[in-house]
Amino acid sequence: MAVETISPAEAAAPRKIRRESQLALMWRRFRQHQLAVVSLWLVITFYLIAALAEFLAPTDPSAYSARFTYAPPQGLHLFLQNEDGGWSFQPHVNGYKSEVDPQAMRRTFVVDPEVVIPVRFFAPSEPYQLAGFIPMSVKLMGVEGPRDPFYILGADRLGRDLLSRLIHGTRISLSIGLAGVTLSLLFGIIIGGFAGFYGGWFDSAVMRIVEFIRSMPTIPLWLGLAAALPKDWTALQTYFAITIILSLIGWTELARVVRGRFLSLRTEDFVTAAQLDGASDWRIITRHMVPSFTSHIIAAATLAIPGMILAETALSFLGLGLQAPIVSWGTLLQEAQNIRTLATAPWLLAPGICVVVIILALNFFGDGLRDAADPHGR
Amino acid sequence: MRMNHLSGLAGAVALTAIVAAAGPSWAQQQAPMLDALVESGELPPVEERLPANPLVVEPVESIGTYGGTWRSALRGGLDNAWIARTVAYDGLVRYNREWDEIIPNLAESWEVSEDSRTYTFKLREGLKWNNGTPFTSADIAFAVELMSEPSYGAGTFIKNPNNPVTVEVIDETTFSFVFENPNGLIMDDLASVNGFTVVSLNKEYCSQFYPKYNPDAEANAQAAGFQTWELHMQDRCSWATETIRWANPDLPMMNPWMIEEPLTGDATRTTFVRNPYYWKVDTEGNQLPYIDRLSMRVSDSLEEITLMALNGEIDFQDRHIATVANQPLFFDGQEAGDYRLGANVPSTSNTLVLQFNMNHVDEKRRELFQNKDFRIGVSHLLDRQEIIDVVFTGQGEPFQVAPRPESPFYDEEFAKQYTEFDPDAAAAAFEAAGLVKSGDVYTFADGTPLQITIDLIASFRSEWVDMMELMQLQLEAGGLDIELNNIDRTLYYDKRPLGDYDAQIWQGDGGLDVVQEPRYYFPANGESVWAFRWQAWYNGANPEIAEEPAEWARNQMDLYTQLRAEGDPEVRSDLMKQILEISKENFPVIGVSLPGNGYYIAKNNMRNIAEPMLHAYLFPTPGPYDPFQWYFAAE
Amino acid sequence: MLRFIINRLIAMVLTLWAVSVVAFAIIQLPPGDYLTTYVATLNSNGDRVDPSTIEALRQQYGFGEPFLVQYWKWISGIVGRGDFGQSFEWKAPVTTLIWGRLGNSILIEGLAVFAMWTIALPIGIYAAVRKYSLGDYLATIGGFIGLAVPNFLMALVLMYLSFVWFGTTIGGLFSPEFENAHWSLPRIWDFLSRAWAPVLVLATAGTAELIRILRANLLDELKKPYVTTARAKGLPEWKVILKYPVRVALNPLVSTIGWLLPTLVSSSVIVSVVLNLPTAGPLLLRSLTSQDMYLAGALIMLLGVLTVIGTLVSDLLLAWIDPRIRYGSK
Amino acid sequence: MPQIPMADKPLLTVRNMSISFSSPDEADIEAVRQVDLSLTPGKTLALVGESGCGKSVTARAVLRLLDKNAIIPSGEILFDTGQGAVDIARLKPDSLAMRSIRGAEISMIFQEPMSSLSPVHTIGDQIDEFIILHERLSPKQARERTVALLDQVGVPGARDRANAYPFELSGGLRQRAMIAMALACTPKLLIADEPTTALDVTTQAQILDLLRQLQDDYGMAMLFITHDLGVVAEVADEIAVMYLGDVVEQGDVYEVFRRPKHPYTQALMNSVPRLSRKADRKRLSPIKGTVPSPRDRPSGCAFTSRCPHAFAPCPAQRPERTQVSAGHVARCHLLAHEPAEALA
Repeated sequence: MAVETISPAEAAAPRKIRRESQLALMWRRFRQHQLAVVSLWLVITFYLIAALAEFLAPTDPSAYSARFTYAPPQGLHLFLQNEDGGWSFQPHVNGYKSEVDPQAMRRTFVVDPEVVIPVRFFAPSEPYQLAGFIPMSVKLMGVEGPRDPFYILGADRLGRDLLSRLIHGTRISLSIGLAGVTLSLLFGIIIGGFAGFYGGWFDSAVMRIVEFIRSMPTIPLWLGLAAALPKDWTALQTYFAITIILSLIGWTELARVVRGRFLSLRTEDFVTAAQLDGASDWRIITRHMVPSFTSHIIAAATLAIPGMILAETALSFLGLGLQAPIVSWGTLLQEAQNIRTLATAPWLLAPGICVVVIILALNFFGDGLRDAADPHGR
Repeated sequence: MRMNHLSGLAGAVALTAIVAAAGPSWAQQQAPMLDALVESGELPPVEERLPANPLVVEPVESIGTYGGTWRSALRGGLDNAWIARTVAYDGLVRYNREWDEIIPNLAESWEVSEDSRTYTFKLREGLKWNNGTPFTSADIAFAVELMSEPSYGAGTFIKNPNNPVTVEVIDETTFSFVFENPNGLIMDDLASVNGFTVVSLNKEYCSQFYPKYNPDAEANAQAAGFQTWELHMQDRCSWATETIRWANPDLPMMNPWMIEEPLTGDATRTTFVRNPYYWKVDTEGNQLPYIDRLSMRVSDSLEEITLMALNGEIDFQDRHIATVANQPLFFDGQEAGDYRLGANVPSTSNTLVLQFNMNHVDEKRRELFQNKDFRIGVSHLLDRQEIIDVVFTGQGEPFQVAPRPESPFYDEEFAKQYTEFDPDAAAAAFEAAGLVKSGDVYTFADGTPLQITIDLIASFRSEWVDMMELMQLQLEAGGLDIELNNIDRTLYYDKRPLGDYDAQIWQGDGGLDVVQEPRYYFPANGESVWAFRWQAWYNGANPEIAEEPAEWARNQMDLYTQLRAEGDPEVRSDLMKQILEISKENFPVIGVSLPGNGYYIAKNNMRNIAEPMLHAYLFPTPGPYDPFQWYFAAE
Repeated sequence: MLRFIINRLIAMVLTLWAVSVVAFAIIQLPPGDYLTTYVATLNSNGDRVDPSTIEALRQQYGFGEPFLVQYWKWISGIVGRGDFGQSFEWKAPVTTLIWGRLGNSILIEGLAVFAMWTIALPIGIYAAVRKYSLGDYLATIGGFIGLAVPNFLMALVLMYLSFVWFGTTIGGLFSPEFENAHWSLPRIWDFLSRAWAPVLVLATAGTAELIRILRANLLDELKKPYVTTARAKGLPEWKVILKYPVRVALNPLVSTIGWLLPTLVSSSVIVSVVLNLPTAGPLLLRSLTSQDMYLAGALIMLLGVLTVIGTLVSDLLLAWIDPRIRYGSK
Repeated sequence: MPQIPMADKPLLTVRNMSISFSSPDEADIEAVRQVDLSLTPGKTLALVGESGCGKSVTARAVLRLLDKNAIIPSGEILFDTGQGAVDIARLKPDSLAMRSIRGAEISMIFQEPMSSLSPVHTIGDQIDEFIILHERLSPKQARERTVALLDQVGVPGARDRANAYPFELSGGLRQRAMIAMALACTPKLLIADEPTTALDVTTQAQILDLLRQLQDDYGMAMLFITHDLGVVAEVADEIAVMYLGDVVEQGDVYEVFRRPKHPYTQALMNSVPRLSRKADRKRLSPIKGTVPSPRDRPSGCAFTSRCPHAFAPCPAQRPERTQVSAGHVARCHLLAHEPAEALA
């Protein structure tokens, strides 16, 4: 028999298998890009840190101490050498020897290995609300004495714990990237989607606008918009306003990607088929087209986040973005942005390292995702 | 006219005496770089270039040697103030190095009329602009005439609507300022950084841009690409120390150095070279300045300037780089950079002035902020020593907004009142002020919540943010709900007339220049943010928001009005003391700490630099310390 | 080709007009005016200005006309007389301030584009040819470091390290002794010994994107049959790759110059501030913050013009090197 | 001019060649299994099969143009260079020895002339390069050769067309240019990978004529890859039928066409429409099922899953090569086991 009839059950089966295998295929392609896999874990770690900031940060990011301004990193030691020379597990940090040099106007610190300050994991703390709603009263790490120094990564110019500030800054910086991209995505999908689906004058108009915005140097746009923000806004309002400003410029790239995909999908057979079946535009877009390029959108969005994070730091550098007392990587870097810090307190550049790592990770993750989603597309 | 017992006069007489005694025996010397020019006949010999009676300057340490280039840096192309401080501090008169006396400069003597309305100056005989043309009374008259022009945007005392001035030219070297009303502060105006304005224009050169003297001026301006003659004038003959002035090398000057490479908009460096006609000599009759050239790098990057200083590429500078934060860096780098640090004594009385708005538009807040007990309470809640330790590494002492210890007006009680950290006293004071505690925080007596927003501009002083963050925590610990509002400077100014701010902060101006800058002692000017509507009443500006001040403030204003019209320094001083007494009694603003000494950076081979120096704006450090007698010692 | 150029030129003029409106709108956005910021700046430096001066200036500059009137005055001055107006802060015509600095901007940014390509080409090719190899990862990470390190941080660190290691300060474009000298070999050397830092910082910021595009294009092109054809000819592998797929993959890269420019201009603002480059950047930044509106407007406008022209040039370049576009094929 | 070797001496002998593709996270795939082929000068061997059966891979293996993840684990590809045989399978793909064979001794033309020519170089440039590379002529001389070649392959206005870009030419002209390029250095063996598939029927015929004629002129051997049996009949002297990496049947083209022995060959023949009166037409019988992935290939006969005659030994045991008649070989258990159901 040349042609066999196929039962409905069999007809359904291959499609299911096919979809699964497409995801599996994507995952397989993604895994080929080992850098992307490593990056994925890094990104997850960073967002976990952002989510659990209050729990992970040893101290309040604004808690200062006159005695420990510019204290260098203590490092965290896990093992302690006993008197008999053996090693035992005892997480600890070392205290400081410090003196004030009135002529040079500074405190000098030497980490003193003689002074051992034990570190407790899951140390009890003042009660706080994790992520704003989960009441907790335990922190990942802590020291016993309230006046004992605990600066694993060192202290800033007011004797505030850099590690804690870094962890809290992670939350602001990463969420601003995420929120900005979400907004951009919204604009991008709506505008780019309509342009790509309907084409014609609307498409040309949108594309001209996109081209125009992309041909403007961004700094003056940022400057102008940031300077125009109502100045009596609170930190939170400014935060959202900055997000919106970033996404006002960021949406263009995503709109372009979405439009491109729409344009190429519009002529695909399955869309034509759906149109012939009399499906509504909305249904076609949401049921047929959007799912078919979700992976691209995710990849493009991932690749847009680093730009947002960098933009946040750049705006802070220019003194137009978030400002102290808000703690973000940008504001932390702005505080470290001077020769004094480079020369005498280089540990304060740690936020820079975080920026580099997360940006590399997001880029490679996005690249891997894109490669995996569409090995031939761009 | 009688000779007023002006303090400046004694110095003038003394110096004239030296000149008269030593004059004839001098063989006047000039810098070697000028020798060739004199030989070639391009320049007349030094005797002919100097006035008959040059100003003799006593070097700080020793007679210097000629030569060298003084390297420094401007922060961006608009940093004209550094030029004003180094090149341009030359008015009719100047302050002595102790800032307690006004001494002769271009004018060798002056007289004040009995009614303090007419000030008559006698210029040195034979003064010349750097192009060799004579400097006369006519140049002064021209400057005043031009700047009195309503459409011309120049200010200072010349344009004071309350007290217009005219110039009477008596002869080439004698002229009078004639004021409509008595003027007691004019000598300080002339001795300050602003004094340069009246001696900055050469009539011969600048009158060509002035339609009054040149009928084609308007047309020439258009042809040169300017919309009006005023813009053209401003471009060619800018008043005082405006940036644009240093972009025109043709503009004649009376300063120790003259423009060599102009400070144009795209300049990356500006240089000044010695003025061969400079009219000052040292005690051995050597024509000043000692240093041949000034080279100022135009740098937008503070970090670059800092590195240049560390690298020994700056010979003397304090502006911009000598910050608290950089001090350890510069201290450590002294040997490698071959420079030393010298002390700058700031003129400000305080690191931070907390000004509650006594003219708040909200009735309840206005009443609270006007209540002295409330301010006392706030003051007692501040742990000033902790702030000094954390932010200033222990430099400084708790201090109110009062004259500095170096000032003749210093009053320890005024400076120290309510500075001890005392939460109990604070609680008592708040109770007296009518606040009630609900839970941990204070509210108004009727129970409405009290949140106080303090405006600050972080970009001006980085330590303000640090200080305010600590103060916020301290005040909150004492039960006050404080919100910090880091705002843009434009808004900072726009808010003032609106009157809806709770409090703003600024630095403590007027610590040494007590009389000239009394903004915190009574509602004196637009910078008296704590009583903006009262000062509007006093100054007649913004009449729509002006409010009649409280009685004590009105008394102060009356006293200051008298002071302004008083020619006698002793009487002025007494009047000021009365104003300060009222201020101490009413405690209008809250201070934190006395600023520790600042510092300057000078190469080790740079000599004759005073140490320490007073540092202020009106007394434009290092100008009054005579940079023209600084020199580079041979190694 | 001619038609193509004409079309592009018309589009350019429209874009420029839009740029001018936006530029003018941006400088009008912030509240207050130049004089309020002027007073504020003076105060922050411990300097002061007489209130009567401010009053006189306020009258002189005539703030407060409606937007359209101001815009019309401004744009008609520019188009009609090449007059960009007066800089409040510099008290000088804008035209006297900007050209030298724009020239420096173009120089630095041009060098940066050049450096960008020099860095990105080998890395991109290597990464595509050796896809997913250790070398690919290292080269890509190296290329992306530039993107990931915030420009200002990189500039500052470079400046500091150069001080610590070589005992030189590398700010600016010239050492003091060469600042206003005539061009000569030593001056060029002096220039290069300073300009490498900003060029490097600027170049590395864009390199990653170029690498990404080149790698993706090249990966596509490497799969194309003509590569096999070239191999089948017996060409050595490196020649196969360089002459064919790389050559084809370069085309879309050329068009990237156009949209790399805005990014470059933006980052050069920041880098110039840190490294004290006499480019348009710091002037723009300062004029925007001080609300020196005509200066800021002129700079935004001219930077926009530069970008638009850059885009046009890259389009023309693309047409020139890619016969398919030149002959109007799809 | 090429020397014409003796007719009985094969130019290229592929013996027992297998090709595998490796992938980082899966088992290797054997794309071609133990293939034997031989090519003699002046003769054309057609390699026939469905897409993905390994015929292109086999052809590319001869030039070592396979991707990096392809290996030739066993077998040899002996090429007679005139100075003795070289085993191409042992050469490094990018070695000088290999590159001097490519183009000069063996050249190749491809299916899609558009994408097989560089879009950004002129036709002339691409041919010149070839000539300069192997014959070390000056660019000018090379261009003369190019024009002559283009003329020879029937490109009108050859001199102007040499300056044209591929997209400016029609498909037929492009393929002619491609052929000109392949012949530029008078190779001994021409591999034509579906050279006519992308062309319309009339052009197809012209190209085939051209190839035949050129083969006569140059006396070269030709490995012709196609899935079109009609084309095979027109150009081939011998045929090799591939299915899923196996050569299932090979031999003289008339012999195989007349008496196909392998069920797959038979099925292939039946799936080709024959021109006949409507009344006489038989229904075409397409081969049931689809080609399995090489991953799912049984260790025995690859055709088992679709073979109407499959029986016990088929899935597990790979059929041996069985001589059917002189020069006609097939791999099928039916031939060895003489089953009851004799083939028609």
